[in-house]
Amino acid sequence: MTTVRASISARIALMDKQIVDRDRLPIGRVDDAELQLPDDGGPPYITALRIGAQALGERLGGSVGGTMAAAAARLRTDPSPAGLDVSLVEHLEPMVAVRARLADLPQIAPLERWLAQRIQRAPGAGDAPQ
Amino acid sequence: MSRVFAFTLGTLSAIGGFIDIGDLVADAQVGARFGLRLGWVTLVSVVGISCFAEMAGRIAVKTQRPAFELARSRLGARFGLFGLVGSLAVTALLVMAELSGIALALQLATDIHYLLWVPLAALLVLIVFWTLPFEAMERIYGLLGLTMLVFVLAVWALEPDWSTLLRSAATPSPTGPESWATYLFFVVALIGAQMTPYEMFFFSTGAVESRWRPKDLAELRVNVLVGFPLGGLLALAIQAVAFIVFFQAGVQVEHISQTALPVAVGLGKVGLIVAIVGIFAATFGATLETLFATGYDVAQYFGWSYGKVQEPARAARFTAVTVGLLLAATALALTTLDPITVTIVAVVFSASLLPFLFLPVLLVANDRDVMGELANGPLANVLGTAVIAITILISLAAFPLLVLTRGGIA
Amino acid sequence: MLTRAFFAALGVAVVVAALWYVVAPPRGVDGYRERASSTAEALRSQVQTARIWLRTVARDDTLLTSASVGLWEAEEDASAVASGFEGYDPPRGADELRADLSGLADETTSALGDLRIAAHRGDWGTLPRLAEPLPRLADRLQALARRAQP
Amino acid sequence: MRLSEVMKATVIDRSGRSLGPVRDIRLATNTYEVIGVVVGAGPFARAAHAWGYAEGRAEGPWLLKMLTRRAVRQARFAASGQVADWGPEEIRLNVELAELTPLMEALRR
Repeated sequence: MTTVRASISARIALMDKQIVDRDRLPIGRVDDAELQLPDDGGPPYITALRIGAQALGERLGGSVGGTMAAAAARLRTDPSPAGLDVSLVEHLEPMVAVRARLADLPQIAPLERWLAQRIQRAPGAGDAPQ
Repeated sequence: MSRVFAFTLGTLSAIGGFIDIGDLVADAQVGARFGLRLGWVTLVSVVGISCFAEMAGRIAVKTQRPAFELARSRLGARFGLFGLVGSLAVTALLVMAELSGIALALQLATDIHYLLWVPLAALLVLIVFWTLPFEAMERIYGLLGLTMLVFVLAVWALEPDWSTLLRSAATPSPTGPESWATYLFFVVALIGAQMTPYEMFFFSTGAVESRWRPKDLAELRVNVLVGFPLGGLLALAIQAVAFIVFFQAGVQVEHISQTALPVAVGLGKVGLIVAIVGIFAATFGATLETLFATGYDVAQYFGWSYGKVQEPARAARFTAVTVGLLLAATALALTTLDPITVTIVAVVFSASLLPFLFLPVLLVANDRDVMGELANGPLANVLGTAVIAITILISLAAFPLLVLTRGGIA
Repeated sequence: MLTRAFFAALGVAVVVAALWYVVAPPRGVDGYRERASSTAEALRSQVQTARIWLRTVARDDTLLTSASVGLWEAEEDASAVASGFEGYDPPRGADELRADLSGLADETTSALGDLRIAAHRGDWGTLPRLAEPLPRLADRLQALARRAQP
Repeated sequence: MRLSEVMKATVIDRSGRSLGPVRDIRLATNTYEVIGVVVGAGPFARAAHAWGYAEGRAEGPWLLKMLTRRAVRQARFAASGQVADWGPEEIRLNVELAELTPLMEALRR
């Protein structure tokens, strides 16, 4: 943050970072990112961030990652891991901040919503998430 | 005025929060078997936990996020997951032991079997967890935990031969019939009992939730530098009273009732009542904090929303994880597994996980892009490196020693 | 992949061997004597704990509920450790040791049992009389623990 | 193509020599375009790149700085223009190892 670099390290400044929405509510982690290789032979560029246990499981690989990805995939209706278009990213430091609100990103954290609907029926649980 | 008040509260709850079921068991066992010959371990623990709690607090002040949030990007997703699964397993054991501790305190007060109290204790924890704000919770149990200072008074009331105590403290080797393996095993157990990661967590989240800024750093440091050493003094007092009352008599500590017994001998009925209240508060507070720390760990690994800042429904997965863990621990306690044995096993494994928790904090505190002018200075780095080196040795020795000494029995 | 399976198998083998070592019965005369010695020490520890609780009761320094819990735990632990030891097969030449320790263990558990029953009934007045054999028992247990040491 | 796949790929130089795994990927600050990959051998190379020593953002503690020093010196930067093939499993360069810029120099520019 002290010096503005023309480039950043994907390993430190992007991967595994916490993502928050416009109201600083946690959305998830940068579990992976989607790259696009342009046809004209130029360098690849990031099109979307991948968020959630499915993306993380696929990245980790092996039996543990496979199990995690399969379990997460069963909780989702969409077959591919949840993504977040990179154009929504506001800045990366100190956390990845997104211009949208979590409530407007239906593909993120469906389990959270499902659980929240059940928990809010319990006494003293506070307001609904939306 | 209110600032001074809040600051005193923070220091006091650090003292009360230092002691939990692990200390109640391990300190008393060590005192009865080795006197104060392991007193130096408490010194190491206090230096270690102070150093890392200060670092964690500083990171939180600078980034306005708890220190552990940056852990995954430093350890990597794979190692982070390993540490997470390990600490989940250890916490399940620890919560079980702390819950049993609450129940055992109630048993001492009522003479009703502790297994009957376990479900009630779990229910009580759940209600407090659900309704009280984080800070209030921390303060109430921290302050109630101060009643544990009765152990310090008991040292004087027992009128010990001070030169014997000093000589014991100055002899870092096992007593006659004990082996070096057993001695070292209890070094590991004491480190695991006293350097509990949730103490670091306490400073980190406390700093975020009270919205501390870099100018509050001095206050944070005083909290650490006064609170933890006084907590260590409490741990030493538990060792000392067990030494005075049990060592000559040949008593081996296997129950919480035995931890409290020397206070009754020294200070009578009132002392015992205060000690039982202290045990209740310390284990209750520790149950809540361990649950929280684990909930936060899981939530932060996956980047979920978490915490008492939000109502349960706003952090649904966090709530589900913590409540699930509480239920699992309750079920474990009801299997009649001996809580004292579980405590010892849990603190030993907890000690072996310490490098995973400390290393990322040290790394982030050195990252100048994140920390700027608040990055670690030479003192924090030298101490931090030394503490991590010790915890790595401990982590390697923990399992072999546990087996070799049959959990400290042989 | 073969190496991964190999290390996994090795890990499981180490854990199983460790668990076996922790719960294994003593081997050989020396192992048996050592276990006998530590059993006698553990029994003595229970006797001494009971004595300290009784001292606080006599001075009215304790909650009776706590003392009652303490006495109950002392008896329960004493019977557990005694029956654990009786489950081991003595090697040849150690029969006498086994008989000595069993006899002493029986005396200990029955003395502690009497205390526990009296405490639960609230007969606190009878405790001093019931506690009379304890100091002697503690001494005999200590002597046996020393003698049994290989 | 996933970012994690590129992170796991092995880098091969023009003469077919393996330069080891991709240690890091440099991205343009605003466009998130890959401007190059980082390679490097040496003891504790993983730690040197994961913990910010190679990038120069972490200076301490002394012990870790010393342990990673050689790996930091051996870190090289391959600009995207020097990459002939992006994989998936192997990234092929159109230059030799000796032609690559040391990472520290590349960062200073």
